Amino acid sequence: KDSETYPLPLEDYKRYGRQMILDGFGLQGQVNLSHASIAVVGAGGLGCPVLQYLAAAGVGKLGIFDADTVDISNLQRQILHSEVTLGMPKALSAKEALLRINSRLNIEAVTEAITAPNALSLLRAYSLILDCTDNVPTRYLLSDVAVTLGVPLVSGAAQRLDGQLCVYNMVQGEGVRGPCYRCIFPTPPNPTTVGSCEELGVLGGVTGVIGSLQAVEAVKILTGMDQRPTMTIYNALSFPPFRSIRLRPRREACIACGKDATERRARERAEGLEVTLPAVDYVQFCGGPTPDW
Amino acid sequence: KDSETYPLPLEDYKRYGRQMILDGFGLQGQVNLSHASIAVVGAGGLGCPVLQYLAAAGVGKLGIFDADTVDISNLQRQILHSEVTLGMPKALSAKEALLRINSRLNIEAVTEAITAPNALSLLRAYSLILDCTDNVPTRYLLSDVAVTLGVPLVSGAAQRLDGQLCVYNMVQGEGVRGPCYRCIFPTPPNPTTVGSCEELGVLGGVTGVIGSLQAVEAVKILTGMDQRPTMTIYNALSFPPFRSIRLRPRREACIACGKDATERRARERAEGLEVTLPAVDYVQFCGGPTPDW
Amino acid sequence: MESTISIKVEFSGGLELLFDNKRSHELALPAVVPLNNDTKKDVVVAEGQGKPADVAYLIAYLRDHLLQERAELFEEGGTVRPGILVLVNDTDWELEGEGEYALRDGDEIVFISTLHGG
Amino acid sequence: MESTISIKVEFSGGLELLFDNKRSHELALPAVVPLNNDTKKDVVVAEGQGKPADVAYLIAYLRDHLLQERAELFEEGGTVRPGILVLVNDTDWELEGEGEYALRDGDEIVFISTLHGG
Ligand SMILES: [Zn+2]
Ligand SMILES: [Zn+2]
Repeated sequence: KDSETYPLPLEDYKRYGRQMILDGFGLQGQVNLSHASIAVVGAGGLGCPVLQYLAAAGVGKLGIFDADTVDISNLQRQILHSEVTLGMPKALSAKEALLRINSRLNIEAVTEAITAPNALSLLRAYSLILDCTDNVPTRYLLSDVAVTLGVPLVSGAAQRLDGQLCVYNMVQGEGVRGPCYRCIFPTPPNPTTVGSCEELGVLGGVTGVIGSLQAVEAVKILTGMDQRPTMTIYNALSFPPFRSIRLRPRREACIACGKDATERRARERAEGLEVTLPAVDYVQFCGGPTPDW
Repeated sequence: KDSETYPLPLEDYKRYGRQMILDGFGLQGQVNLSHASIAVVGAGGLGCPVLQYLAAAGVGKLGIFDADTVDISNLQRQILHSEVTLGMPKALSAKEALLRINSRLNIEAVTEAITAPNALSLLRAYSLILDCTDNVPTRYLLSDVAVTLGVPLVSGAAQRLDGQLCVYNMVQGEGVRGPCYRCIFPTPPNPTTVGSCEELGVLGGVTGVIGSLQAVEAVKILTGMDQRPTMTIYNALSFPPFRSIRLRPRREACIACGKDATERRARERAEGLEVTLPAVDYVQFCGGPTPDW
Repeated sequence: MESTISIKVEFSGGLELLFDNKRSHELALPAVVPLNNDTKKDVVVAEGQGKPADVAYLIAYLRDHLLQERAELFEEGGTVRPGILVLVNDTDWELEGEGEYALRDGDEIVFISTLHGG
Repeated sequence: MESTISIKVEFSGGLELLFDNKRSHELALPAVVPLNNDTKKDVVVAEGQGKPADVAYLIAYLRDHLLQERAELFEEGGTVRPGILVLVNDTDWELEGEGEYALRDGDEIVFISTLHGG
């Protein structure tokens, strides 16, 4: 009967009051969060703070996607994992930690790797995707999935003392969406130009900054706060440490979100076919198998 | 015998390797962290991410100072506390969570409020102070303590969708220190102009951004990476969302760090007296008792 | 001379709530203003009796023309109230002469209320 | 005409490692450069045979004069390698004409290597 009268359980007004009184958030913002489903791909340095803040904020459903297990070298920054969960799949270790924060969470923990054949079916149920991954092929794949499913992609990256944040495929108004990852980076970098966190290192606080920013962007999108396609870059030693950039519009020729691809998907839908990703071998396209992260 | 040969336990090379390979960090940086003692005042929205990242990074000793207990309205952002620790002192709840991340931590959890009479003795053992508090009198008090003890103060603040970060009393080179909080804000604001998180609200991710930045600044200071007296301000809805400002030098007339005060402290030291804080009634100076946060 | 200068004003840290909840404002100010910072639109500055528009004038102008309510939350005794930091083109205004900084066309002035929450 | 222009160049995302680990560089470039982006110091641009120094020239200049090693990590086929984003005064260079953007005195050009770590 309460659920007929109140759009939220009564205790939620107390629990989430500090954010519900924010301008532009309000009761409707909290209702939106409680109905939202967010896929967080990667439960590592970025995924941990992202998951933590989304869980605390009362997001209805969280998907945690990670095929790795917890290693001692992760604990310097991956703050949902612990000495006790060493060796456990990260998705399960993170789930355990999140349920401590918020026992009412609905969490889907997926320990299978996201690949081109399974990506659409694994991610179809989510209204927002957060890219917290650590490799080039998966970044292109998630961008294509976001475009195909028509959902925004909040992308974070961190290495050394550097971090980057960008929202791709963002609704700009009536049928207009911002650029996808491929619009900005049509050609993947040569793998020999790409270092890994293992080779290059990363400072934990830097992943905390970028992951927290991703969580803020996710909340902004779900509550309908103002949003423009910008990229923010951070370096802990630069002055100024942050720069924000307005991005180009989407590219008409983009193989993922451009005119031809959009028409192909419309055709597939009209014919009742399953909508498909661009025909790309992600691993080969990115120059070979994923390096060891 | 190992400790004679290696400056760190062998397992630490694996655990902290991702940060030890960073330029300007290295083995010496990790050794510095392992010998450092950091006081984190406030285990709330800012203190939680700060503590988390400093604990994960392997800081030798962490002091957690908070006189509050965990309330349900904290859980929307204070991610070290949980439904299980409701009603527990925040300092103890945070300690429990940190020991899960890093069982080797040396933690002093203090549930007594920091006040002018006890501040110097409570904080004397720390080489760095992080201000994660939520009220004006304590912010002035911590600044005066940092100046009196000659340690830097990494100050964070967050309200609504806004955050601020500043490092005060920072070593600039041979005997030169940056400004203190009083140099920038010699007169405290009238309490009627100051809102609280309870009245104004705050988004959890915003506290995560600022707290993570505080942790990064602390690591930069302890490892001797480049540092200048700047302030960074953040608003989740602005473009650009971040601005960084170069601050004025310290004020000669500052009652805490200026010429007269510095001479007074030198005199007290020379005479073997206990060094004292400026003679200020912090609560009255700030116009009355702390509002209800 | 009737020339004006255009500047950008930003409010942050909650001050925007006093200014119609708008963080960013573009303003055109008279290039020369009265010494006493009288901001009335029809005030005439006699030859040799004016000064270039400066930050002190801007503060008076914002109080008189843009502030929606409770002037004491922004201005006090001809300057900003305690707890507000002013930036002139992203530099602490103390390094630029505070209220006496003469505004130039295209300048950006930011008013930041210091935050206390944690 | 022997005039030069001064610009600021920043490297980010790890690119600074290729440039002596320095993020910030101040450069003076000839105002007019050869059409083929020949960056040799003593090259003479014949009347009517040059162009204003542009970002394409800057990329060639950085490769020829500042890069410490492994040019393929920065430049490829007359432009930046895939995975590098260029900003002209904090705007995506695609909005400014990419390599053909004619540099102006005081411009700031930023080269950012996209990061992949998480
Ligand atoms: Zn695209
Ligand atoms: Zn001072």
